[in-house]
Amino acid sequence: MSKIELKEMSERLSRVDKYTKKRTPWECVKLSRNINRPGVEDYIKLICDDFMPLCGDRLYGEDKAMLGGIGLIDGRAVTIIGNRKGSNLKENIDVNYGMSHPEGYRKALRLAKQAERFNRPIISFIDTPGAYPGLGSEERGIGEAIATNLKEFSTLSVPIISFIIGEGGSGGALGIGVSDKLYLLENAVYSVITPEGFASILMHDPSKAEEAANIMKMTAQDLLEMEIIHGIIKEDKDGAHVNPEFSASEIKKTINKDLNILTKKKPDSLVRYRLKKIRSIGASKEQESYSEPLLKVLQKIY
Amino acid sequence: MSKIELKEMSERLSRVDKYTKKRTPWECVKLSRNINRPGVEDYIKLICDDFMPLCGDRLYGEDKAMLGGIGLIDGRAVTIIGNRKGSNLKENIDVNYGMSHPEGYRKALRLAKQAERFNRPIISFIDTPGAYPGLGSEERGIGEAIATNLKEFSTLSVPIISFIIGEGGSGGALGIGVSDKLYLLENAVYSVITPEGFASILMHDPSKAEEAANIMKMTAQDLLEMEIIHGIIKEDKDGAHVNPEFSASEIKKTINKDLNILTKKKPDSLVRYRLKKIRSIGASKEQESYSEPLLKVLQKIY
Amino acid sequence: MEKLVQCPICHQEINANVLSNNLEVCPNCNYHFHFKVRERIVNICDENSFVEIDEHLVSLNPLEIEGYEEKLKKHKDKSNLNDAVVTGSATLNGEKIYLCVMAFDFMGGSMGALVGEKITKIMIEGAINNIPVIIFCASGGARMQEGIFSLMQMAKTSSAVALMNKTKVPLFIVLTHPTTGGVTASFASLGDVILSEPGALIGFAGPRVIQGTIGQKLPEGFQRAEFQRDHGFVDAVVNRKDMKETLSYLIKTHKVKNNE
Amino acid sequence: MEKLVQCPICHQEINANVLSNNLEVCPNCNYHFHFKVRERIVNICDENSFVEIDEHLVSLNPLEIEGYEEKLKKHKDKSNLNDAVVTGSATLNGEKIYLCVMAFDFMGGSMGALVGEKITKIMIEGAINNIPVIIFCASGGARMQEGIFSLMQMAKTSSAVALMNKTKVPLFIVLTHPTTGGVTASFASLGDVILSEPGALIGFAGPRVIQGTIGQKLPEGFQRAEFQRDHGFVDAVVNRKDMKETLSYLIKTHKVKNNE
Ligand SMILES: [Zn+2]
Ligand SMILES: [Zn+2]
Repeated sequence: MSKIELKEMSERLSRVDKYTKKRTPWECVKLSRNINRPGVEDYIKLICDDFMPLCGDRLYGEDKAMLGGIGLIDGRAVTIIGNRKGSNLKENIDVNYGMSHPEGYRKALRLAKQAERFNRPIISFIDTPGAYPGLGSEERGIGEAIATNLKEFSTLSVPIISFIIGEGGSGGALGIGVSDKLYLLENAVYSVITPEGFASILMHDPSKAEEAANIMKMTAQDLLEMEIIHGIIKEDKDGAHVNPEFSASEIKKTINKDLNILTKKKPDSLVRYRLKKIRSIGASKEQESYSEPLLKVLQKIY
Repeated sequence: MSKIELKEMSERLSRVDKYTKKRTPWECVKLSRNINRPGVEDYIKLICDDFMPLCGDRLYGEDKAMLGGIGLIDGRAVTIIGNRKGSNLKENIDVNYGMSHPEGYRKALRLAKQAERFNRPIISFIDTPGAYPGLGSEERGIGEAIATNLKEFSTLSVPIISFIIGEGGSGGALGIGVSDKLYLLENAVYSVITPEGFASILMHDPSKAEEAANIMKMTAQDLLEMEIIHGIIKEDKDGAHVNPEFSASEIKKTINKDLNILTKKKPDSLVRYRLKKIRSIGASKEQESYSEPLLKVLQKIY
Repeated sequence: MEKLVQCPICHQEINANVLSNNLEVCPNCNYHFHFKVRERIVNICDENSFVEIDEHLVSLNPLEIEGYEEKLKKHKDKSNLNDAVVTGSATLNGEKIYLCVMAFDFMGGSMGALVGEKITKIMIEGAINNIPVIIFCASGGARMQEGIFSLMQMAKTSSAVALMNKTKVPLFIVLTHPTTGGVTASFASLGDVILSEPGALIGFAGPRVIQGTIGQKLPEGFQRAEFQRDHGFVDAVVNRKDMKETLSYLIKTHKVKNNE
Repeated sequence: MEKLVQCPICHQEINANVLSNNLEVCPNCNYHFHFKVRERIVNICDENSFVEIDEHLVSLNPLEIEGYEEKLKKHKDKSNLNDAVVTGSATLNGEKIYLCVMAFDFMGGSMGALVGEKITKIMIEGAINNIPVIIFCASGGARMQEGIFSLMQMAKTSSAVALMNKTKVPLFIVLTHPTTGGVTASFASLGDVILSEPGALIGFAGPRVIQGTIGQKLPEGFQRAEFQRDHGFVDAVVNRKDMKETLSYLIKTHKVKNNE
C-alpha cells in the first residue's frame, strides 16, 4: 500500500467516523420526520446550477405538495420532481404536509413525459408520509393517478434516479419512485405503511410503533440488504439537517456517476433492465423460473 | 339508356322529391334545434346491432352531455362518440343541453385512443350549441381539453367519420369533429358562432339573427360548396324528426361505404390525407404554395 | 331444513338455495353478496374450460414476521385456496381468455409477492400469446406482513400493464366489493375497460382512514361503484348475471384482426 | 412637455418615457400594459436578428362579408401591420428561434385563415428545421367575418402541434393579455411549456359570456394568469423583464443533442 493510498484510507475512515452512527429503526423514523430535515428545495439549491419550477397537471390544478421543474446539474439539464413538506408549520400547511392529491402525481407524470421527449434524465426526491387520504383526493382518483405513474414510469426511455430523503411512505412514495436507481439517505425510511399503522393493524396496539419499526425492515441498511435499493447516501452523524451540504454533495456525486453510465445506455436496454429489476422483487426461487416469458415479451416489444 | 337505368333514375328523382325541400338558413337553424329532432342515441338504436356505453374520463368525472361507447354496425366494431341533448326538458337539464364540460372532451379522447389501439373506426355525432361556458368548465380547462382533442384527433391512425346531426356549434362541435369525412344532415348547421351571437357582435343587434344566418354560410349546401364537408345526408322533407329511420339508413349507408374504403388505407396515408385536408382549409392561392413544407415533414414523420 | 340468509341492505330473509341459484344476489334489492372464487370461475368460464396455472405456489415469509406462516396456513385451510388469487386459462363463449380471480376471503385479498407475481405472469402471457386478460379484483390492499416486497407488487403489476399497452391485447378489469389500497393504486385502475359490480366499495384509502383525516362522516354512497362511475373511473356498473355476456361483447369488439 | 399615463390598477400617473423604458410595465404595481408587436420583437430577439416571413400576405374575404375589407384596411392603417400576427426567424441569446407575435390591436388579435396559416407554417418549419418555436398569444378568438374558415384554423394550428410533438422540437407559448376563444382552445393551450405575463386574462369563454351563463359576478382574479397557474394550465407567470432569459433557459434545457 502506497503512502497516498494509506492517507486516502485513513481519511475515508475518519470520514466514516464523522458521518455514520448506528441508529435503531425507530430513531431513523423520528429523524426522517424531523422538521428541520432538508427537503427537496434545499437539495435543489445545493445541487443545481440553476432551476426553474414548472406548475400544473394541465387538467385540474397545481399541487404545491409536488415540486417539479427543470434544473441544471454541472451543466446537464435534468427534470426534477419531489415531495415538498415545508420546514415550518405555515409551510407544512401550505404543502399539505407533503401529501399530494391526484393532480400532484399527474403533474409529475406530465413533467416526466416532457423529460422523456426532450431526453432529460429524471431525478426524484421522495419525502412523504403518503398520498392524501381525503375526499377530493379520492373523488379525483388518487388510486388511478398513482397506478398510471407506476405504469408510465416503468417504461420511460430516459434514466430515472430516485432519492428517498426522509419518509418514503407507501404508494404515495412509490408514485414518483419507479426508477433505475433508488437510494435512501442514511436515516431515511421506506415502508408499505407507517410503523404506527403496522402496530395498529397487525399488533392491535398503535403504541407498539417502535416494536413494529424493529420488525418492518424499513431502514436504509435493511433495504440495501434486501436489494430493494442501490445504495445509501451518507448523512452527518447527527443527521442531514446538521450538515445538508454534505448529503447534497453525496447526492450530486451519485447523480453524476450514475448518469455518466445510464445516459450511455440505449433506451431499450435501459427500460429492459428497469423492468427486469421490478419483476424480480419478491419473487421466490421457484417463481424466478418464470422470468423467461418476460424476456420474450421484452424482446418482442423493445 | 337502358330500361333499368331509366327506372332507377326516375326512382331517384321521385325520392329526391319526397326527401328534399329548399329551406332558408334560418329555417335550418330552427329545425336543427327542434326538440324532437333525433339525437345520437336515436341514431345508435337505428344503426347499431348492439351498443355498450362506456363512462368517464379517468380523471375527474362522467359527463352525461357526451355519450361514448362501442357499437357494432353490420358486425363491424366501431367507437361512437356524440353530444347528448335530450328530448324533453328533464333530459335537457340532465345533459346540460348538450354542452360538455372538459371531462366530456377528455372522455371522448380516452375512447378515441382506445379505438385507435384496438383498430376500431370512430364515428362521431355532433349536436351541440357549444362547450359549456361556466365556472367549473373554465376552471378545469375547457380550452385545453378542446385543444388537446383537435391535436390528438388529427393524427389518430384509425378512420374517423363525423356527422353533424343538429347544431354544430363552434369549438364545442369541432372538439369531436376533426375527421376524415364530415357530413351534415340536410337541415343541420355548422358555424363559428350562433347567428344570434354573430348579429349581436358584428351587427350590434341580436334581433338580426335571421339576417346573420343568411350571410354566415352555415347550411349544409353552403358548406358543401365551400368544400368544408364531404356530403349531405338526406332528411325527410319535413325534417329528420318526422322520419328518423330514413336519415339513419342514409347515415348507415354512408358509414359502410366510407369504411369499406378508409379501413383499407394504411394508417400513415390516412393521417397524411387528413392533415393535408385540414391544412388546405382557408388557404389562399398564394398561401397554397406553402404546402410543400407540410409534405416534407409528413414524409419525415410518417 | 331451509337455511335462511338475511340481506344486509333490504333485511329480507332469503333461502340460501334461492340465493345460490341467483348467483348470490338478493332477488329483492339486487345486493351482490360475496361470490366465492370457484363460483366466479364457473359463472364466467365455459363449462370445464378453466385450467389453473401456478396452483401449487405458496407465499414465503420474506421479513420473517412471527405468526405469518400460521396465518397463511389458517386461511388456506379455511378457504381451500393457496393464496389470495387464482389464475388460469379458459374460454368465454368460445374465446380464449386468461383469468385472475382474487379471493377476499383469503387474508382480505391482500397482495403479497405471490399475488403480484401470479397476476403479472398472466398479463405477460396474455401479451405474448395475444389472449385477452380478465381480472376480478377484491382486495384490502397490500399484504403488510411482506412489507416493502408487498409495496413493490404495485410497481410490478403496473409495469406488466405497461407491457400489455404496447401490444393490442386488452386488459379487462372487474372491480368487486371491496377493492381498496395498493390494488386500486395499481393494475385495478389500469384496465382498458373497467367494470364493477353494483355497490362495490372502490378506493385507495379506506373509508375509516378518510373519516379519520377529515373528521366528519362520509357522504352516502361515497367510493361505491356508482360513485366511481360518476367520477369517471368505472366504465360501467354491471350486474353479476350480465357479466359474462358483457365481457363477451368486449372481447369481440376489442379483437384486432391484423395484429401488427 | 411630459406625457403622463395613468395606471389602471394603482392609478398612479406615470411618465410615458419612464413607462416605455420599463417595457410598458408600471414601476409601482407591476401592471403589464399592452406591448406592441414591434416592441416585443425587440425585447425578445437579439439585436437586428429578426427576419419577418410572409410579411406581404393579406387576408381574403372568403364569405364576402360586407365591410370586412374596409375593416381590414382600417386596422392595417392604424396598426401598420398586415394582420393580427407577425412571424419570422431570429436568434435569442445566440440560439435560432422561430417567433410568432400576435397583435391584439389588429381586430382584437382574431384568428382568420391568414393568422392560422402563418402560425401553422412556422410550426412546421420549426419541426422540419429543428428550431424551437415561440408564440406570444393575444387574441379575442376566432375572426367571425371568416366564419367556418376561421373555426377551422383551430384544427389547423392544433394539427401542426401534433406534428411538432412527433419531433423533439419544443413549442413555447407565452400568453399575454388577453388570450381567449379559439386561440385558447387550440395552439395556445398546447405548448410544451406555457408561460404567461402577470395578470393576463386567459380563458375559452370570455368573462361576460360566463357571467351571462351563471347569472352572478365572477370571483376576483378569475381566469387571470395566476388563476390559470393555480389551476394547472400555466407553468409559470413571468415578468416581462425576465421573459427573454426565461425563454433562453428553456431553449437550452430542451435541446436534444442527438436528434433521433
Ligand atoms: Zn336485499
Ligand atoms: Zn400601477
